[in-house]
Amino acid sequence: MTMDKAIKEFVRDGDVVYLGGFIQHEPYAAIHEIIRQRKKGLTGSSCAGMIALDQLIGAGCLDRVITTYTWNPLPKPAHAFRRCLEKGIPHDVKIEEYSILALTLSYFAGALDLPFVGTKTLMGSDLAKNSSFLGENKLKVIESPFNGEKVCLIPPIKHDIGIMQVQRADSIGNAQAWGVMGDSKYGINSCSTVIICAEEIVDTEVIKRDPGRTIIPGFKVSAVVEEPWGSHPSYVTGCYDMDWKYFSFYDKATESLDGFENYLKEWVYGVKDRSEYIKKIGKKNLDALKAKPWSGNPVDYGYCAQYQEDYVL
Amino acid sequence: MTMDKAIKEFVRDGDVVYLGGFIQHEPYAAIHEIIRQRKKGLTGSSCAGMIALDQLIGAGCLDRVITTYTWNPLPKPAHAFRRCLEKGIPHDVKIEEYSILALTLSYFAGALDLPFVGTKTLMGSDLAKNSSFLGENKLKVIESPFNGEKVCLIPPIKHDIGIMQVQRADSIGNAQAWGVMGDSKYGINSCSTVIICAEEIVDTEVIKRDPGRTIIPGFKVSAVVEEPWGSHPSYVTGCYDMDWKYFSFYDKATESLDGFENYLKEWVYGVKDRSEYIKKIGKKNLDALKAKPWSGNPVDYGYCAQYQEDYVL
Amino acid sequence: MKYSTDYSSIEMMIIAGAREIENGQILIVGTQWPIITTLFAKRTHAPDITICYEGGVVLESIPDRIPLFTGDPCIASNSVLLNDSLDTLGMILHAGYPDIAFLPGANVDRYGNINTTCFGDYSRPKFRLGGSGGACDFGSLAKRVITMLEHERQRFPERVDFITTPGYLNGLNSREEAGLRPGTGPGAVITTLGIFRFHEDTREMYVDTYYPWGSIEEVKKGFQWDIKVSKDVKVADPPTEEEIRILRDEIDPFGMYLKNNKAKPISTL
Amino acid sequence: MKYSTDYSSIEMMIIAGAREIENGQILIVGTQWPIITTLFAKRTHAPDITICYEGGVVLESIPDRIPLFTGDPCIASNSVLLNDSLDTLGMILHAGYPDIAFLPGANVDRYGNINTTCFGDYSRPKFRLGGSGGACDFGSLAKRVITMLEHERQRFPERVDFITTPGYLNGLNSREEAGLRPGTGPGAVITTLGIFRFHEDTREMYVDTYYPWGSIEEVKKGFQWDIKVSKDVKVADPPTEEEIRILRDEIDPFGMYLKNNKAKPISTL
Repeated sequence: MTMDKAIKEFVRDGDVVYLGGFIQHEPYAAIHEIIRQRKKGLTGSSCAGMIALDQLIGAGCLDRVITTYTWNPLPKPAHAFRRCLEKGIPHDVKIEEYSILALTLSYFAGALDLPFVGTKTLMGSDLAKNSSFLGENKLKVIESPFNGEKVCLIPPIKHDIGIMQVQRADSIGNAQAWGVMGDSKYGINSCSTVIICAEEIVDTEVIKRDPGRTIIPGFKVSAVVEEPWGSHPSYVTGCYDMDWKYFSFYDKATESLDGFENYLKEWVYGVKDRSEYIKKIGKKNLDALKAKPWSGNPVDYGYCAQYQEDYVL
Repeated sequence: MTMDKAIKEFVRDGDVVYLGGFIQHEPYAAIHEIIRQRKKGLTGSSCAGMIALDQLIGAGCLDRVITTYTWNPLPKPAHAFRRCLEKGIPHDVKIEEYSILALTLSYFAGALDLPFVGTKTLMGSDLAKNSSFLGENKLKVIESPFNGEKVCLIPPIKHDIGIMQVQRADSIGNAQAWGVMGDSKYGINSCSTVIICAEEIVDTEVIKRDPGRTIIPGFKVSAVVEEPWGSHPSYVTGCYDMDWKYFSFYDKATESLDGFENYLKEWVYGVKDRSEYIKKIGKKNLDALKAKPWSGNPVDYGYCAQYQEDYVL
Repeated sequence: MKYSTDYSSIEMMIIAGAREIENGQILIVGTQWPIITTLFAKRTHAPDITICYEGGVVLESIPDRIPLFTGDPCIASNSVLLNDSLDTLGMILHAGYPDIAFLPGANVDRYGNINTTCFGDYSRPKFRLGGSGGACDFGSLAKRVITMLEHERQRFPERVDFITTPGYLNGLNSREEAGLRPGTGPGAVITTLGIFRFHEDTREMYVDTYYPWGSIEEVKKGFQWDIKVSKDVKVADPPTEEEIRILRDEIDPFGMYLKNNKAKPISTL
Repeated sequence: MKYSTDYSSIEMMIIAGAREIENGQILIVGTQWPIITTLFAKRTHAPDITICYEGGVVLESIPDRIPLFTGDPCIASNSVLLNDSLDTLGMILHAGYPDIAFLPGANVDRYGNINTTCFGDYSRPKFRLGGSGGACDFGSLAKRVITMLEHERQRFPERVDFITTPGYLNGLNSREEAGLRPGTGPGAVITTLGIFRFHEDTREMYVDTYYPWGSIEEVKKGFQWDIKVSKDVKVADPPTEEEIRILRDEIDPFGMYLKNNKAKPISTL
């Protein structure tokens, strides 16, 4: 499926959208398409990304944010995020903040549809004391019925739609990813509808040669989009590195509101799709980011295949 | 380390022992050594094994059992397990039973040291109503403070020692396993002390070529024992299949109490170590069980390695 | 399409089970009869079903040989996802994806509760069985549980000695009152005598369908209580010759599941 | 062994941080100064430490190039475990394994509470920072938290505007009363002026050590409250020439962490 069609068909105004990827695997190609299609009123949920939420906030697509951290990785501020929270530009968004472990446990609870998970993190922090749109449903601190000690209950966050970049997927959506996975496996499994953006669409036989690598089964996936370089300017292990120059450019370009608008005009609205964006980055720059191979000994899933005459019911 | 030394040094009478492996990866070599060393008063915890608990119960090593299922896979009864629970032979053991998901969540809670995990499984079952040595600490059904619905709280089970067979490990204990993993990753990470039995000890460089495959980091592991065929008569994906003939033999051999004692005499007490056991199985039988290769495309963990001049703090 | 006249009651049960499956469904599948039933469905009218097993297995194709149990080594090289129990029992079953959960059963009672734990008193049983495995999770969580077992009267007590796998407990709303989710629970029990379903209010099992060679009287004798009979009770179509051929020659060519049952053709029942 | 006379206050901070580490320890490590500090320790006196990062990374060796942050692509091909955050923040940190958690900090207060969220009112901040990431988990769960940051007076208010990462909250037993585990919490704050620890009863930060070129008066001026000074206050040993060489030439040869700080040698402070 094309990205254009996948976003049009599956992302509806007002949806709670999980943005997968823990720095790597962030779906920037999909995010730009969401901005191009001027989606509105979304809740963006991203555990530990970089400028994904920044761009969606600045473009006015989000009304609510769920996150643990939003910053340019340089480390420089995410300017649109700052402008929004400090000054309400382009409009106020409500923010619900967690620690990485707490939010990952929330995604975990969402992926399994558990009522909640009890944890010892987060208590004492002002992250636990402050809640916005989730209100009383953000968390509860109770006394353990086992031993009376205080326990922080983290309920699931339900996502209408999840989007994530992966190294490879087959055409029915069985998706394989590796590297720094962070919250991604649980996050992407907590979504009612899933769009998988893959560096490469492979035959199901490739998936079946290493089924332990599959992070989500195909039947949970509604669309598979082949989108090489889809995580640029972030990275995908074994494919390409972070583009620090681009982050540096983004930092300077978006420091002012005008600059941010011009960035969108040039790099998002001004390109038709990801292939134009990639062309704009340029072959020389991309070549410099390409990963050098570091591949492992393949593991073996074999069995002996003989007829087992001693097994008869 | 040798198995003899590992069991002597790390398994103490009275310990709560996690037996890893979900059918495959069961540590039969270690179990036989525990029996040979006549360990006593152990609590055996195994989510979904086959005759591991049966042998330990019959040999008198266990006082308590935590499990979801114990049976010969043929499917024939695990005779020592039956004799014990029906007739108290060789002595009564207390049993604490769960479903696979509930026990896996308990191991998960143990691996993270969470106070508990809330779930919708198990309620209504007599597994939830009956408790033995864990008493009130087996589980609690409470009303959710979020929405009032009934929730089953599963607290962690803490294991003094965990033992599991894996495909490969390095000498400092970084262990890699693949296949039907069941509860094993969480179970083995819930143990204070860990013995890893590996089909093969590999260089750390092999581990580093596919670090996503590591199920437990070396610093949690106290001993690594190289023990090829260590899961026989069960199987290890990519290494060897189940030995159905042996299970059939075990079924017939252990149906009577005398038969069980004779089995131990011949196959456990009667052999010095695993290599003698393996010799006793015989090369022809082993050859027939060897897995035929089915290896995957190796995945790539590469990065571009260039100096990133735009990153200066 | 020609109906077979040479099939066993086990084969009828398998085919009746397979007919419950619609193409494209997500199934979570227990060991024994459920394995062969779901693979047969995948080979015939439901090629796009997804088959999940409790140890962390998702299959989209039929393994090279029929799995001997749900952790059979032959599964590894045929699955599209192979990992932890939390992947299937957690992120698929607890998350509510399966359309049907297929279970074997040792004992099933009036409200569809299943016992695979023990006969007699739990603390000192007369006969101790293996235990739950994942069965209790299937029964606790799945939208529609189908249990498959050979029909012998002693397997159908009015009340099981031990509820390993919750059905409708004591009927009416007792399942929901115990904390289990509304919209879950037993959908059918399929045996070598017929298909039994559950009344939507009382949640009591009733005779829905019996097999071509059978009778209502014979079916009723298979239960230790006076089981109700649907006023629209049906007679199942026999398997076709082609279905029996596929089942015997393609799904279980070595007779690992069927060898002991081929000896009892329907003509002799 | 010869002491260096040409090092920066940042380099002193890094080396002071590294001295807190004993060989063989398990560390969970945040971004920025903690990265270079722990790799330096591993390269020098503590080769057998294990370094864990929040995204799911366990390192037993020094990467080919210094990671630019804890998710740097260069980590993947050097780790011995690489997977989920639940592997490190869960099965390592929440499980209680790390001997030390190393954190960067924007603001630190009298009781070691850290703010990396915002200055001013949370609902409409004057300056909005990135947020917690895993920092709150480090601070909530670790046995001994060490925070490293450049010492500027505005970074050390008596009370932070927002507690992103809990230290000892309001001192005394308030941390335990909030539900955090006994035996966890801040162990030291290490800055470009000195090393600050916490009183075991009041849990208030005090001056433990200052650096060779400094003075107690200068250190005290770095805080917005009247910080107490240990009666056994110590002066740190300077780095050795060999330590500075390793730090500059082997750990950070391209000056990614140190380039901007080499310009301020200690002789000019």
